[in-house]
Amino acid sequence: MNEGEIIKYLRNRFGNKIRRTDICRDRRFYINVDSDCLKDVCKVIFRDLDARFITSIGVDERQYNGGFLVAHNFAFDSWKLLCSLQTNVDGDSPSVQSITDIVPASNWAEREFRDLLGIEPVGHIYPKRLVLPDGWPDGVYPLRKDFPYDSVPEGFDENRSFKFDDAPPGCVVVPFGPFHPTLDEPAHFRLYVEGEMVRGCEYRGFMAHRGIEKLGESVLTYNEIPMAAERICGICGCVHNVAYAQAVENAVGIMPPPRSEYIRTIMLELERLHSHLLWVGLACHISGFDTLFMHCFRIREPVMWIAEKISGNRKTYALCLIGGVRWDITEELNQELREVIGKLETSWREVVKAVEKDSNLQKRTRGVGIADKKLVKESALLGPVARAAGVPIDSRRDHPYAAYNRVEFDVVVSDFCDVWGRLIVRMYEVFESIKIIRQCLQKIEPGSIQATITDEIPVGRFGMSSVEAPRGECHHFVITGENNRPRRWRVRAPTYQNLQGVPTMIKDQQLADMTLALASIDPCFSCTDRLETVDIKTGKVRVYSAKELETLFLWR
Amino acid sequence: MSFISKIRETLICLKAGRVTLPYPYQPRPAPEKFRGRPIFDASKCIGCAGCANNCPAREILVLDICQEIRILKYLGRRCTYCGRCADVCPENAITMSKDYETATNNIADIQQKLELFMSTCQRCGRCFKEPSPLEQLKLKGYRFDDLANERWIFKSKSYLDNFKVSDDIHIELD
Amino acid sequence: MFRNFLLKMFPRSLWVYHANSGGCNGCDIEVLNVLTPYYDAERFGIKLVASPRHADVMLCQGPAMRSTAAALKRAYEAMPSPKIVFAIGSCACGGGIWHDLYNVIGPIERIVPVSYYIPGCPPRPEAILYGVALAMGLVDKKVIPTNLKQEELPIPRYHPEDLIQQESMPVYKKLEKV
Amino acid sequence: MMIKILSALTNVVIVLAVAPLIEGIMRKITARIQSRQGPPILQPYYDLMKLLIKEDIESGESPSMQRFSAIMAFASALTVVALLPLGFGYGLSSHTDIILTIYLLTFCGVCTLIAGLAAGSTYSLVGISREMMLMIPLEPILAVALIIAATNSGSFKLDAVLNGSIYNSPGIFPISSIIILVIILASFQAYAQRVPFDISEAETEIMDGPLVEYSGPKLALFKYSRMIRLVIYCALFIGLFVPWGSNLMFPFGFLIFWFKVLLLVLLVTVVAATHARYRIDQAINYFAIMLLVSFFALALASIGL
Amino acid sequence: MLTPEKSVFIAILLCLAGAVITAILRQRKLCGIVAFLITVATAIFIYYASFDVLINGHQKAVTFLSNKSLGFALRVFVDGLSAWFLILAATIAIPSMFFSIKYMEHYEDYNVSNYYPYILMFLAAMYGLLSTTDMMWFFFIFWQMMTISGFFLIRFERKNRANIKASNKFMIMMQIACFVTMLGAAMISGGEASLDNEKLLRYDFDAVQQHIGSLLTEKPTLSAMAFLMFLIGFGIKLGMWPFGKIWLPDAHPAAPSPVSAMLSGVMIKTGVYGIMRYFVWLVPPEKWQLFPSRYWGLIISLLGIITLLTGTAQALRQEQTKRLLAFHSIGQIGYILLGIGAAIALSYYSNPLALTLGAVAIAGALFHTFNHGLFKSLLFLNAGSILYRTNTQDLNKLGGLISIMPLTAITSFIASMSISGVPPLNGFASKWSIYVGAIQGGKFAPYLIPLGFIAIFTSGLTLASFIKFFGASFLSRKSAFVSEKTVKSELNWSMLLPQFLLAALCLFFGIFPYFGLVGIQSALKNSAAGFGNTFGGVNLFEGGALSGVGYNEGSFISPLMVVIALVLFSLLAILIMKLGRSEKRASNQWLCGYVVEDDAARYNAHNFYYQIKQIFKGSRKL
Repeated sequence: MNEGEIIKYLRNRFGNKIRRTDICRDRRFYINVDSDCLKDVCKVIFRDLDARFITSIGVDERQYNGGFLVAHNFAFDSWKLLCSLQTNVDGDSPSVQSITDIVPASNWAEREFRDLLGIEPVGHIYPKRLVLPDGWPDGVYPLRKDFPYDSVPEGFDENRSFKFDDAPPGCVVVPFGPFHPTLDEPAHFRLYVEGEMVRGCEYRGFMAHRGIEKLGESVLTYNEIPMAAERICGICGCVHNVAYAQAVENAVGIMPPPRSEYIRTIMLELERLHSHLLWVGLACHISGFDTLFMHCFRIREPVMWIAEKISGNRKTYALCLIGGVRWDITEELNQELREVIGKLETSWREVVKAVEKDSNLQKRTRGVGIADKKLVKESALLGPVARAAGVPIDSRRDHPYAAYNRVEFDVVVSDFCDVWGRLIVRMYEVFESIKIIRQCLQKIEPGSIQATITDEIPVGRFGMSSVEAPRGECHHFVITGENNRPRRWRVRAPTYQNLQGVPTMIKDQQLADMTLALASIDPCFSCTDRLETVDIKTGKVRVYSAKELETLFLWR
Repeated sequence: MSFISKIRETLICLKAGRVTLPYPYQPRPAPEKFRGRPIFDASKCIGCAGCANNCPAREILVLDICQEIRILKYLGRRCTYCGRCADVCPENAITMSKDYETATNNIADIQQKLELFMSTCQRCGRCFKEPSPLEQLKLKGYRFDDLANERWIFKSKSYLDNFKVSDDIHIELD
Repeated sequence: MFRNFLLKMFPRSLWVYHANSGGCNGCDIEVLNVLTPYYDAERFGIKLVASPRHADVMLCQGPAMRSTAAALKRAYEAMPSPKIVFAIGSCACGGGIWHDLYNVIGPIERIVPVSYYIPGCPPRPEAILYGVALAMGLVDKKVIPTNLKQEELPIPRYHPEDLIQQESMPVYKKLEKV
Repeated sequence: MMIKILSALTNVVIVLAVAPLIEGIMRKITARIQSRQGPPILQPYYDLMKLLIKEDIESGESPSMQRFSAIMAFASALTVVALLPLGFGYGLSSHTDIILTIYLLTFCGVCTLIAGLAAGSTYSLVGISREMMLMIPLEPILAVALIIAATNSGSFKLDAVLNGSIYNSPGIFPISSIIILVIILASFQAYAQRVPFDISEAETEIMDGPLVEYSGPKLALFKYSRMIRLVIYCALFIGLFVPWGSNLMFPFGFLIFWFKVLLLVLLVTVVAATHARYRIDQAINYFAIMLLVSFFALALASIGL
Repeated sequence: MLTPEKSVFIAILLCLAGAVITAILRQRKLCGIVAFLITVATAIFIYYASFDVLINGHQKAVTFLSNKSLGFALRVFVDGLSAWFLILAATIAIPSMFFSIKYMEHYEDYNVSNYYPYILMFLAAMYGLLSTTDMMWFFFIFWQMMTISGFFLIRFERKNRANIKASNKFMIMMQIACFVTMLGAAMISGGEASLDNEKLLRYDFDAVQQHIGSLLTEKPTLSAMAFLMFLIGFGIKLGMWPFGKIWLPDAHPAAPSPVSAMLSGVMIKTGVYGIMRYFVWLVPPEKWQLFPSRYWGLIISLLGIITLLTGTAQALRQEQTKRLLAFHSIGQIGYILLGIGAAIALSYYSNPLALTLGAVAIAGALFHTFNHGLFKSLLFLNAGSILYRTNTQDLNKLGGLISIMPLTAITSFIASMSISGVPPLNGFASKWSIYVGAIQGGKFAPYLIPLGFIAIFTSGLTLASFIKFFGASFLSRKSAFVSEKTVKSELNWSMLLPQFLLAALCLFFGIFPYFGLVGIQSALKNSAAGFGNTFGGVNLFEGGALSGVGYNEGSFISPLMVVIALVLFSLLAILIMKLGRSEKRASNQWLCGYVVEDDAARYNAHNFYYQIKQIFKGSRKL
């Protein structure tokens, strides 16, 4: 099906409850529906049309039309479409039907707009505070336009503590984080442990919620946001950088020059290289295998050096501006990059050969952190986690951007469903990245690296962009706005979805496996930039009936 | 066979040899394009505040202490080293140096203060703003224009009074 | 007597604890990088430890956040003295891009006393090594604050009546407007 | 008697001096395997000295119990050293027997357990639970080795047992001795508390386990006693299985002994560097099998094979 | 002249008189003091009698009552073996009774007239059982005295249904044991006899002894059956596998703590006494070759090992203080049985070395009996103290008690380490003898080596379980339950004193096992005829403190040397600690920063040793 057919299908079923549809180029379309049929449309899209849930967005549009906008974004991976299902919400007592019983994956996203914008998801299965810090007073919503970005509300109470659920009987709570050697970032897991077995957990994360979206909507300008976006996550910064730039370009139809697209692709793949090498190293470190950790970092270091040579910094490349890139890859750099990835390929192949057969490592990773296809669908898991479960989703192929439609590569899939599978997927994706970089270096076209933008950026346009980060699809949603800055900029990092699958993955696993399972999604809590509690008491996932979901798949 | 793969791994280890760099004992220069500490050249600066306007971290502070004297202060402490200031500077007064050895025990050490002499517009009496082709984005909404957002530049004085960390923009009128 | 001798050993064996109070991860990775073969901080006796109880040095990354301020303070208090705090990266040194956002308190020095600052976003591993070497007394500090002043041009002031004389310094009296 | 006590004290002094050096060598070798320069070889001494001036943080219900366990961990390790033949002399080994040695070594472990319990942190309790679970099979495996040697030598006395008598079985070929040699080698990492069997300290999971709450001099004592225990297990291994040469004249026997220790340490380090940590259930299953095999070896030994 | 027999008889009468007095008296405290004084008085008589026997050798049995037609004779005889057990009984009884005075105060709902009379009767019954030679009627009387008083003591807290159930179980099992033992006696009795001009009745021990030789040759099956009956009867009493689990773990926790101490410390030891008396002392040395000692040794030591393993493995799963201790009573009995079994097995071999090792083993068994009495009753008193302070037996609810009752914690630590066999405490001293006996004995009976090894392995399990017991109750973190419900004060001195007495004895016999073994040596030497006496002929001290096997072949440990070394090196450790002059600072626990001292985050007893418990899951059925 294409966009038109989907819209026709929906119109047939819902008639004029579908208020408005927009089909944009780049295979994106927007549907505005009546708020009372939002849930049903979601059900059709998610269950009948088998779309993948991306994220939910709340927008404060009161100063324009007196209400809020709620959008649920979906992706039709097999038809290469991105869809945003939107509904207008009343401005005085904003509430919207919760879709968590149909789409469990929307749990956090809905709680997030509940926290930040005060739009109440009616019927949410676990409406607990997610993003804001413990001491934040109720009824203050920082993402509303009337909230000054730099103020601390009256009634902020530093000593207020979070109300956790009670531990299941017979279990002891093992606090895990925010400062824990496995977690490089602050997030708190309250593990319910019986002896050594993790029986469940409650997550209180979003401690790295810095309010980047608010910053982008109220302070920074279009061309400053890339620098902030890059710092959403220090490892996959370039992904956010590119995703943001593409979202804005998508909204207003700016075409970056081809050379800049190749450069973006190269830098994204370089980042994937260093991120995957880093992850393999960290996974080894967590399982106590420090030597491989050291060697992964040794092999990775030249990537950092060449990135530094190209962009001027090892990690934060500060690559994109709207309509282009800032750093060019000259002929010498091109040569040097070829050498670096050539060497990397040889040494990595040795490591992969050794590790593949390492039964010691397999013992620690096989059967750990199981995420099967059902969980992938229900929690909308992404990236290597999904691919290790045999679900071949990859935004680079499904929603091509930059120069990815001009290069050839394979989507690495494994069906181990466990940490070992994710290890394998990541190890082999390194070779795919090398392949892509080689092709790009060869095909790179001469020309400008920055499009000339002559007009102002128009107001009120929607833009979506999905970029495949090393750890999964990273989604940016932009509504352009006045004052040279977007009206709404929503980031959905892959960890945001993947983390929601972790409680199921670690249930009934050993404490020692918990760290590995958690690490296997390559969590980047700063990526989520917001927070929430999850608790999985039962691990069985059944699809279909919402009732069953409520009882079986308890997203408390 | 685990044993063989262990031997393989050991071989990888030994093959690599010792790679540790002798860094602190021998200097290790940064590459050409490296974006290190921005260096402000007072002799070139025209005080357009383009850098302040484009700094994502909003850490280049501008304060007009009197009509003729504009103080431009680079704090350094929250600099993201993105190099946008150098990009937009019409006079190339800012260069991203290759200096990264900026560790210090006093954060005030990395700040730079420029006292600029501004010519005065005959008509309104305010500082003369150089109309510069800051970038290709021809958009309105520079912070400087939008009164509500002028704070980065002109809120400075109150900012300085309220802020607990006094060295943020402690401007001495010497 | 013994204590003085032992105190001299302190910089030779710094066990670091690394606390990210809400940063973006970049500095974390660079700190890890410092321990890896190319930079190998262990040759200075630096070891990453898991518990703040064992630590001599806390490497702080990320700004002080409202959600983690208490935890960061606890971590600092959990460390036995003598203890050193390193603020690594722009966020820890100055609060970063988000230094004034609603959930950010600002630089970590508002929560814990910082002994050494390593600016950078993220700092290169070399920069971190440099900071460590600085703390150990192996290298000297290179940065000093710079104050540059353009030469005053002899252009007549247009509104001399608005100027007040203050200790031989002309000050524009509408200063409070700015 | 006087000479015995003197030689025991000399052993203690030598071990006190050398144990951190061995740790330093291990760290250096590890660094070399990891392509790094590594810390100076004297680093463990610096570490220990530094720990002595650090603040002594007392958390939990019973600081005195924490102090007691730290002191006892150190003292009991040294007591074992005084009882063992360590190259320089036989020490007091003729005044002790294998059962006492096994139990004293257990006591060293118990001190760590008490330390973890006294700290009362959730992580330390997880850690001591793991450590205890590992001790349950480990000490008996060592006991089997010593008992086989004892049955073969006909005496329980340590000097008789640690003399290569493990191979003097009445049968033609010492099958049981060879089996137990393999088993002890295969579990030596656990005695040395190194990867893949350092589960009780698993830094990335439970943050050094039992010692998570310890700082300052107490931590120094624990670290020191851990280094000493490594030497003890090396000495026991060497005494049991490769005693040859240690009896030579003063400098030679002494040097040969420490050379063997170094070789063993090299082996431990290489294995530690190339393995991932096992999970506690995997480790327990592993040692349960080891224990069964060693039981089989013991049964063989009891019928004279 | 007060003969030992007479003084024991006086002690029994005193106890019974005390029972009557305490039944009349109403005041709680007065009752306690009277009972205690009477216990001390009886203990003086018992000590007099026992030490008289141990030092001067045994005298003749004294008959107090006799009825020939019924075969009914109260013939009291104290030899070395009895003396050793009597010393144990008196030594445990004194602190238990002293502890009771204060402890009983917290049973506000219950009348002490259901307590002191019974406990004194219980004591009298044990004295009687340990000194009577009548295998039938007086055995029956004393046994029933003990059972009935025990029954009432166990159901003391009768408002709790579980306790009533436990006491009923106890009653039934004891009646079965009584019946089985008497059946055995009936099977083995060979008619009347005379000894030194004294007419012995049919069921008298000495009479049986005189006839046993012919019985063994003529009716080997019947005698084997009889011995089996004894084994079962006393096995039920001492909690041997498979009987122990049925009543022991229920009965011990149900009774008030001082009674648990007596039950575990002394009462089940009468079973040990019975087994020793009938298996080792019944068959005279000259007829020993007729006794299938090889097989009985194998059976007893095997049963011992099974008891040991199952008891300890199940103890590992327990989360109730006294229930855990009760299972360990079963476990520790296993050691004693192993010692006895090894001794019997080794006695088959005529080699002097085997005999010596047998002597070492039986000395170990006797020593362990005594030591187990010391530390186990101490542990029960500790558990009682915890119960008294916190009103709970649930280890999961406890934690951090050391800051409330540090002195109790010290005694509990000593007891826990002692039962786990940590040197230099008495548990190690006695276990050591059993190991040496068993493993060295493997030269003659090879199966003893693996059995000894299993015993070593099990001591690891014991250690694990006591690390849990001590750690979860006294160390760990203070639970909300404890800090809410517990008055922050140490116990009354009158409850501490008995614990310290027992702890001091644990330490003393650990550091100077010599004194214990000297006592055992003379107990063996001065015991009446029987093979045990032959063991007594072996010098346990030849060549060194404990070397019974000749200097070059045996073992030698010197706990004193270990203690000196430990103290010396501790001083060194303290010196090292002081070297840096580091300051001390109190702080909260580090729980990753976010949560502070969360009660839910307390790792409680339930969670310990999850994996090992999984492995021993099956042991529940054993």
